[in-house]
Amino acid sequence: MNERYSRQVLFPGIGKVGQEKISRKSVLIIGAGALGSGNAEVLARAGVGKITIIDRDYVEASNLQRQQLYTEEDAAEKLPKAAAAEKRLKAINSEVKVDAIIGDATPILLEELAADVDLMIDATDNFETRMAMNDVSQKYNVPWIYGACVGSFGMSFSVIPGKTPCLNCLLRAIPLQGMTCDTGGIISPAVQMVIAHQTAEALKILAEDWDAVRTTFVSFDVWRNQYTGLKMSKAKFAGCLSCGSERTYPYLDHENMTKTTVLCGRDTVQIRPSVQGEISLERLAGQLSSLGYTVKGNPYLLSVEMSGERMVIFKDGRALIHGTKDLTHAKSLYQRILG
Amino acid sequence: MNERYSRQVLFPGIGKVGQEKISRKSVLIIGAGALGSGNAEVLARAGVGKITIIDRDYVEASNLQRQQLYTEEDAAEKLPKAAAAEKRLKAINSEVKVDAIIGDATPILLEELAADVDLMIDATDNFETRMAMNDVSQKYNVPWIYGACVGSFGMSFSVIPGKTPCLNCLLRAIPLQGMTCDTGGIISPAVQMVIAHQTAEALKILAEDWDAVRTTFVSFDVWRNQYTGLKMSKAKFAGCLSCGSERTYPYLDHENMTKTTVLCGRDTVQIRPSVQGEISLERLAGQLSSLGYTVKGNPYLLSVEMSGERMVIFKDGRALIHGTKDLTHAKSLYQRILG
Amino acid sequence: MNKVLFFAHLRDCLGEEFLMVEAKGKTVAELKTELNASYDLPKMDTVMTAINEEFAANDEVIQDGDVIAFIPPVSGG
Amino acid sequence: MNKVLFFAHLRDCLGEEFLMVEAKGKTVAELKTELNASYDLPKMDTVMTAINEEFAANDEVIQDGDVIAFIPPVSGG
Repeated sequence: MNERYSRQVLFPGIGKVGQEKISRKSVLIIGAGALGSGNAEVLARAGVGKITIIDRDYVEASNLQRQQLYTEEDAAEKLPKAAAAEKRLKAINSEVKVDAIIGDATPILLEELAADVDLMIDATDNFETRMAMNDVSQKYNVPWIYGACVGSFGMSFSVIPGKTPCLNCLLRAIPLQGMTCDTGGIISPAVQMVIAHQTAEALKILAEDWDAVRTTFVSFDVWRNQYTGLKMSKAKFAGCLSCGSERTYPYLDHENMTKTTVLCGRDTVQIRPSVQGEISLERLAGQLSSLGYTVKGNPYLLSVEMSGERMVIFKDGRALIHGTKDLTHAKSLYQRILG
Repeated sequence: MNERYSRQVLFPGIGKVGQEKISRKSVLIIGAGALGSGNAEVLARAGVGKITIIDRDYVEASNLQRQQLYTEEDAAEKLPKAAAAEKRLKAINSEVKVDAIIGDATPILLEELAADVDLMIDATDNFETRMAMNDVSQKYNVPWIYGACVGSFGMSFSVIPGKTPCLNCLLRAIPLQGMTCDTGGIISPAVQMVIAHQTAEALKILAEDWDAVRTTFVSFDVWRNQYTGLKMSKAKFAGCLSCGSERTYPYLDHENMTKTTVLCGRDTVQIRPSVQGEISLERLAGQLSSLGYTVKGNPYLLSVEMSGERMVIFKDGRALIHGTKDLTHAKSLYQRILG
Repeated sequence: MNKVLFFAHLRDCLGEEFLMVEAKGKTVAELKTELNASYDLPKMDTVMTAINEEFAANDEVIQDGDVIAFIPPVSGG
Repeated sequence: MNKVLFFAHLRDCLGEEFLMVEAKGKTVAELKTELNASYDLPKMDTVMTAINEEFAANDEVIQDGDVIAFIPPVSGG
């Protein structure tokens, strides 16, 4: 027995056999923000065989309040999160193979990566990526664990293809204006609580203790002292386009993705959301003002000054990001605010 | 607004006023193991004014699976946990004052420290220290947050002097043979879950949102998917010697503490527990064997080979630790096994 | 009568933890439309609904005494 | 009849998640003594007891139908 994992081997739910299994498994973590860094640290310490972590952003001062792998130095150097995460994970456990990908978790990339992993962990900040992950999970028969939080509120659900309902069964569409940490704030205990749930499920799945996997959709509020587990036995939707018999994997279809284009000669990126609908500019203006941003607007659009860039958001969710030609950066700014 | 804490200030439960309060508060964390390192990291990231962290042990390989501030290098160098924690906490947030104490959290030391802190966080591995912390809390009117875990099971309770029952109301005596992580194993998600609860309560108390403080005793099992909050309105015990009207603070009394003595000329430390009673040698032998220790015994005593030392445990809980003259080290070994 | 609970930012929008409404015989979708008309809530289409701690689809019919909960899926991570 | 739930290592000692016993009219202390006599459980003195999700002292009397839970305080950290 490797002394390093002795306390985990001693736990009857894992034991020697479970630890052996964990050490041969490969996990894909999508996002290296609060949930991603926390999940990665727990799984690296637990001795997972390989961790692939993907993120498109760099470490900023406002991340340090809750993103546990990063230091002030990482923020000062503006290190890409995936690179900073890799550095710390290797110092924590050199036995774990870490593959850090600095980039956007596009459906194409997710399809490539999913073919070789045993589990995907949701640590993204937007529903478009989650829905793509959900389709990839069904297509390649790989479980994934939904996790999200905002303010003091969080939720988690394990999606096991062929067993549980999937995220598209539950939502039927991408929520147009989800609350994000950039609009609703976030406290670290809510993050930790989601991480606890996601990593418990991850260890069960990696150790192949399938009977122990949680079947309820759990949600909680650590400030208001609430905790609920919803039974999901009736949630599976026969006509679901992601997991039903007539499945089309709609979120792997280019037509249904957010479109980003550099506007010719204007140092501006245009973003068209994947969803049809109308957003509440008034509500958004209120949130962004209370965040300290300078916001101007009229009934048709909102203009927000960000550090170095200006974002103009229209009622149908379309946006122009002035001051950049970087598509990934522009999409990241957009999704941080609109989810 | 300091950009660093912007996401936390945006959370309505804290806001600018709460953040200002948090930044002026002082927290004492007792223990720098799994719960201690996790609590310290969350509170340092949240921008608490001062963190005092006390621990008597050094970093070992078997800690790395769940103790989040430490690296392989810390274990290779056998750094004292308090020192290793201080190093990482400063890299995380240089604005926080960190006071690391390498040593035993004796009642005398706790009394000295408690006079200057706003909150104590329980991250110890034994009930003797918890009961001392509980008495100190009542004597100096400082809230403390109980937290503990073993296997996939964990619990937490906030003790607010003058408002809630105290730990002595609930237990009435020190449990003689509590399960420890060295005998029952531990998985990291259970640790994270306790940390989430302790730090949520800590932020409420530090931001002075007293109405939000949890009044239930929460316990959970992340593997068996259980979660319960016990109402505690009837738990206050009028005759409690720690918080009742005839209080004597029994656990600050030298008579009621574990006694450690070096046996003259024998390279052996003798330990006498604070509690009268009988332990189950048979159960203990089973646990220690499954841990991989070499255990011999007869109906009167158990002999356990540890790395470099041999511990002989008698039915009344007395023990001899052969191969050391270090009282603190010997007590640490003892409490890791007997709680 | 039915108790209707709101979670996360829905609660902040409403300013209350719960409402008492008469929803007997209505579908979940009908209740959502009514609430959208009476209160300043964000669009309820993708908000998850639970009846008595069990997931409920939009076409499920509410019985007298059922406890309804609206849980907005959040996107932060 | 009464359902008696066991948490943490008590459950492992017992091998069951719960027992059905007739405990009506007994005090918590009496039930603990009985269980100690019948099963290979560690000493129950410092095990916390809940009746219907509310903390109960050793002298509390159990009613018919009460759900009892035994929660051993754990010491790991």
